[in-house]
Amino acid sequence: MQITLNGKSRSLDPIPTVAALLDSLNLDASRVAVEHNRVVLLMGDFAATPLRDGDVLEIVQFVGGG
Amino acid sequence: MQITLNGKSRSLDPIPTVAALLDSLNLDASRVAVEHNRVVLLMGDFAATPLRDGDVLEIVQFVGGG
Amino acid sequence: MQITLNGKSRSLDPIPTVAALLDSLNLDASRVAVEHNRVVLLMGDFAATPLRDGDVLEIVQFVGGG
Amino acid sequence: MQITLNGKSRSLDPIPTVAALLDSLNLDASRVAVEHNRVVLLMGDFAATPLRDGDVLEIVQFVGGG
Amino acid sequence: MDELIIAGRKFSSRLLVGTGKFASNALMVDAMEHSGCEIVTVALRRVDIDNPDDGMLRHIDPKKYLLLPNTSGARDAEEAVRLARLARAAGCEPWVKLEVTPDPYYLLPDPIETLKAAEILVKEGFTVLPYINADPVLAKRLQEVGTATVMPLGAPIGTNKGVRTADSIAIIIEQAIVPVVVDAGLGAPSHAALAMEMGADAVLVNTALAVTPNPGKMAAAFKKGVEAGREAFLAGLGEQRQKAEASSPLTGFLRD
Amino acid sequence: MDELIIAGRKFSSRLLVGTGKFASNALMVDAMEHSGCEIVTVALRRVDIDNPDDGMLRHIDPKKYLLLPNTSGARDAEEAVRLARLARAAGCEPWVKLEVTPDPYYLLPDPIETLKAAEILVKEGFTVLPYINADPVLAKRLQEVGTATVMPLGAPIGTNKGVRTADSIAIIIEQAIVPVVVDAGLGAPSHAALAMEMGADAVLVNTALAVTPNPGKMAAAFKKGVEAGREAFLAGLGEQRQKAEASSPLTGFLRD
Amino acid sequence: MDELIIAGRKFSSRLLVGTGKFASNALMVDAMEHSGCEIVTVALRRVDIDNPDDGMLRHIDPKKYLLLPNTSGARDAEEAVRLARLARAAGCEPWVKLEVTPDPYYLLPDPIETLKAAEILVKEGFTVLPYINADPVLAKRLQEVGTATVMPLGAPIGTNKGVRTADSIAIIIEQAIVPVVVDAGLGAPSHAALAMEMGADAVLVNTALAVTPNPGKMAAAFKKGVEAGREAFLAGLGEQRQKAEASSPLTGFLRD
Amino acid sequence: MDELIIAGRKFSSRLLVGTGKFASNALMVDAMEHSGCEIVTVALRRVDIDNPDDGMLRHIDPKKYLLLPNTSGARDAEEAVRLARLARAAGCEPWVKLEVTPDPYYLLPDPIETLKAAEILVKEGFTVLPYINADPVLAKRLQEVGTATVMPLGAPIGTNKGVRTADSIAIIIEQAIVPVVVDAGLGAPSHAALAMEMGADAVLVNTALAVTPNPGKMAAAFKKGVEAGREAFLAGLGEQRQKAEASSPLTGFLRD
Repeated sequence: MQITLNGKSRSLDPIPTVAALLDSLNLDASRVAVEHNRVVLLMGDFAATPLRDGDVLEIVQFVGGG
Repeated sequence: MQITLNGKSRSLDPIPTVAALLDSLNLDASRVAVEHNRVVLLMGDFAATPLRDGDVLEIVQFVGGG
Repeated sequence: MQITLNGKSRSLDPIPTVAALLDSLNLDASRVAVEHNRVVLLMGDFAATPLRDGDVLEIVQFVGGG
Repeated sequence: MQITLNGKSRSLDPIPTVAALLDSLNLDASRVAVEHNRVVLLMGDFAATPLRDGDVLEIVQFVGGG
Repeated sequence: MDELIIAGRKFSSRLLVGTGKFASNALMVDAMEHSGCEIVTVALRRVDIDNPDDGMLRHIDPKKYLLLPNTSGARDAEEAVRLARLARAAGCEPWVKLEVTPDPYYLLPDPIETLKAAEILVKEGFTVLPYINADPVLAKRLQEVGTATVMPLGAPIGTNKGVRTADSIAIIIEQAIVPVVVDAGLGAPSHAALAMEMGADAVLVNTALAVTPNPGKMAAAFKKGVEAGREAFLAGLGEQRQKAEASSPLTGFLRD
Repeated sequence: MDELIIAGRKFSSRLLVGTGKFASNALMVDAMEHSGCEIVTVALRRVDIDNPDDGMLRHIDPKKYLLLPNTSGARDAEEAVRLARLARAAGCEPWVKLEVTPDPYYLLPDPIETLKAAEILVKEGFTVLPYINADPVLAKRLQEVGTATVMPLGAPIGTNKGVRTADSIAIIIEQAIVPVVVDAGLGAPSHAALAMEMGADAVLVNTALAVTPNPGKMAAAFKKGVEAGREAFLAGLGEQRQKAEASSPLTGFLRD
Repeated sequence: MDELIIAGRKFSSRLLVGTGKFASNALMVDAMEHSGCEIVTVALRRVDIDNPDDGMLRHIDPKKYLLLPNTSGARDAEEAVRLARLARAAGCEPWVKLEVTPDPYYLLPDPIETLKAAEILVKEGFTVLPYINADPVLAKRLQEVGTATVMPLGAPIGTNKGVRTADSIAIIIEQAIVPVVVDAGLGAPSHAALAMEMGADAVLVNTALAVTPNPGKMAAAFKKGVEAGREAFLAGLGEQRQKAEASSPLTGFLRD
Repeated sequence: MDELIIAGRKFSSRLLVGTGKFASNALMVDAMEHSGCEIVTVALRRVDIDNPDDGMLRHIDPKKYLLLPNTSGARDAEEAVRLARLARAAGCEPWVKLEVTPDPYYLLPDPIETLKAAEILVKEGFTVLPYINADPVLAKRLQEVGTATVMPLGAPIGTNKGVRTADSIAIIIEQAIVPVVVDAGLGAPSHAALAMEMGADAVLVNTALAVTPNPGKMAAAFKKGVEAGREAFLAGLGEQRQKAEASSPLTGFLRD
């Protein structure tokens, strides 16, 4: 499947959910925030949010800032 | 007739037009600007603008300002 | 005898020494400094410094200052 | 003869006067000021001021300054 | 020839003058003339119906001065737009000094309403000169909607404090694509000169001329101050240095 | 007629110009002429015996300008006195800008040596214009020994920082019985205007004119800045205010 | 007990600390601890998918510090709102330091977009702390839409220039109905102290702590500076005077 | 351990306190204690023969505070020397804050008389701390005759104007071989912090503590201000920058 992840297009083997995607990327779901097709997801929704071809995702985390 | 002139209600003997009103007030049409029921009038329209009971008029002129 | 004390002329019954003068004025010798005829006295010298007619004395103390 | 001129020691063929020295140096007497053995000379005195072995001279002129 | 160009119109003077608060029309005219200004601001107010005076306009020669009506008194975009339209209807050219000042104490401009009014007035064909806080981003946005200048304040109106907003005004000037006119707070010729040395294109002065005992003389002084600052800017000012630098030669001294 | 009077001599210009550091004599003269100055400072240095030039003096018309020799380079009173005497012997009138600057980095004046030299030179009949730190008490003492002016610095020589010593200069001006000439550090016309608005009688400028690409243009700008500040001072400047004060009427607005 | 109250929440420290630009997380934590701060700002950025680090968050003890996410990087209201929502989704409390800075050079805030975003975020239940230019009218409007503070800048971010906007900030403080937090440009404890002496409720500092070789020591210095300024404000500062006033008695001297 | 060393004597506090003008001795002591100072200045005045009070000295614990007598009131070197000798005779250690202020209005120091008195007092074995105008050359000369510190003024006594003489004080600090104590004019903790950030070794404060309703609280505030400035100076302050520098990352934003 094709998704756009943090601005870059990527082709992946089919992945069922956002939670699964984070897993596959070795990202700790508790440390990131996810925007799925411009909708911000609560952490609790990662597992329930299906991933589809063409989805656009933003995965962000906190960094130092003023 | 009753009109509101510069914020104050006034009762006048019927006056046909804005131009006539200015006359009756001894105001030089070339020195003032008039807003008639919230519509700004061009000087040329004063004579053609009928005055009706209940009309709201603003008559302003230039003063010193920064 | 006549002396000039802190800028004012004063006539006193004869007084033998600076120490005696301080006594007569109820001034604590340990709290003041004395200039005798333009010479600054050490506290120890008050008793040994004779007072003569016409002497000029300054008796000063510490006050608040910046 | 030996003189000190503007801080440097110089040996010259004998020269009778300050005026003659200026001549020999192609200096316009009207454009400079001269200090002869720490005494400032008036222009009129250049010709009358004999030059002797060991004399110390300062010859200065105006330059731009603030 | 060093000209100020606003909305395609050329001016040789870089000093704009406000006509408020003068003790008499004669003193106002005296200040205008000595200032060498070509643009004067005026305000619009209700005629006093019961005893109208015939106004100050006849004292101002329309051949010598471009009348720049302001929207002073407006507390929001709508009031400002009404005033601008009235001014145009009164026979002025469609130029307006846009002022929206909801705060009666410090008379500081409202960035939101000012931008809103500017958009409307530009669409209606006005040449808009907005009075603003020294806010570089707002200045940019106003230029994007088509204002003919930006007029950042040096200090609140009438305070005579000078260019207290220098850091921000320097940024506005650096980024501007239209003339920058420093307005409000300039209380002395040195303030006007400083604004011009910073690269401002012009300044507007009123209070400093109106409150002095000698408006004409003060106006002449401001004229020179503005020209001095402009000429110095064009000539090229030196940098500030920390260490001193001798203006007389450091060598060739007696002792050396 | 507003004249500057120093030691009984009248001047119509309040701008003194230094002649140091110009890229060429032509540029120096250009600056002098555009400045409108009547007094120019010069320094004394050793003639280069081995290749003498014929000096800059012939470029300065003695009918137009009063030559004011300085004692730059002097590190103590004795050296300053020697230089003053040499200058007089060279045909100058007995006027001297007294500078004693032991510190080679910031070229700041020595108050002790300056006072000492001033006393000697006044006794010898010199008209003494001492360059000093902005020290009101020193300024008073110099006036007591008979100097013709006091010349407090605005900032160290050549720094272009402006009137950094404003508080002290204001006191010097308030207490002065001779003209106060602000010297050193004035880098822009706005600085000169500010000094004059404060009530200074004159200013001296050199570096700001010498380091710009356009000395003549900058000199003209300073001329206007000085005149602007002087005229504003005479006209009477307004106070600084905390609260704003409208320049347009606060009544008679549409909504009222 | 002198507490800072923001949106009903009490803080004993009036120094907020930014976490950007530190050479290491250890130095960042050192600065946080020595500063005594209770609020720290953080930013949101994309995870680097190909080599993710586990972030800086674990270095910040959520029991000791309230995490205040900023919207840095946002160029308009929409981007700022997205970031605020993401921060909340990431588990933060619904507090946000609202920053909208379209200009990449000076990072100055956009008044229009900031107000727009503030309205949206307040409606969504966020506690909004907007970073703004020192614009009193904008500050008022933000308070009217319900922001929890206003955060006017002292000078552009990272410039260390101090409170260059003092005149405007004084007006903002005078008119504020919510805490005023001076943000950006404070480069030294004296700057922070000055802001507090003026009556600011708090200050935010980042660059000054991050760029020094000794963040912990500098943070301790800022802590004292903020407390010094606050205590002086509460104690009551004296007016500035023109004339001197002796601190020692003027009578009773030897000579009198 | 960061100690202030004056004439070989070590102090841990860098805040000197003056004892003048307090509403009561109790408030004076309260200020002294909260300030953490170890040096307090006092003045000498004639005893009022006809109704002597027993003085303020008993309120000051000689074990906790070094008494530093000043020569306030002296108009020339001779009067200053007499006062210093009287103070020593009164049992003080031979330390003296040398003040010679002929001008009764601004109480500014006389550079000539101060240097003269300093030479005499140093020869007589006094530890001399001279109060001076911010004059780098005078400061150097005083150090050459052996003063233990120099005490340049920030602004005239009692004006609360702060460090108006910053440019000159920076030079004095750069060139000093003894501690530089900024004296007079410091009206707020931010002023004291600024002086310390500039590298001053200590500050002396009196009026600001005496005129506030809460001397103790203000003294505590100044203590923190001085420490804040000192610690920041030691930690290393950042430069001022013209362009902004983001404190949040400029990359990795949503849109990139």
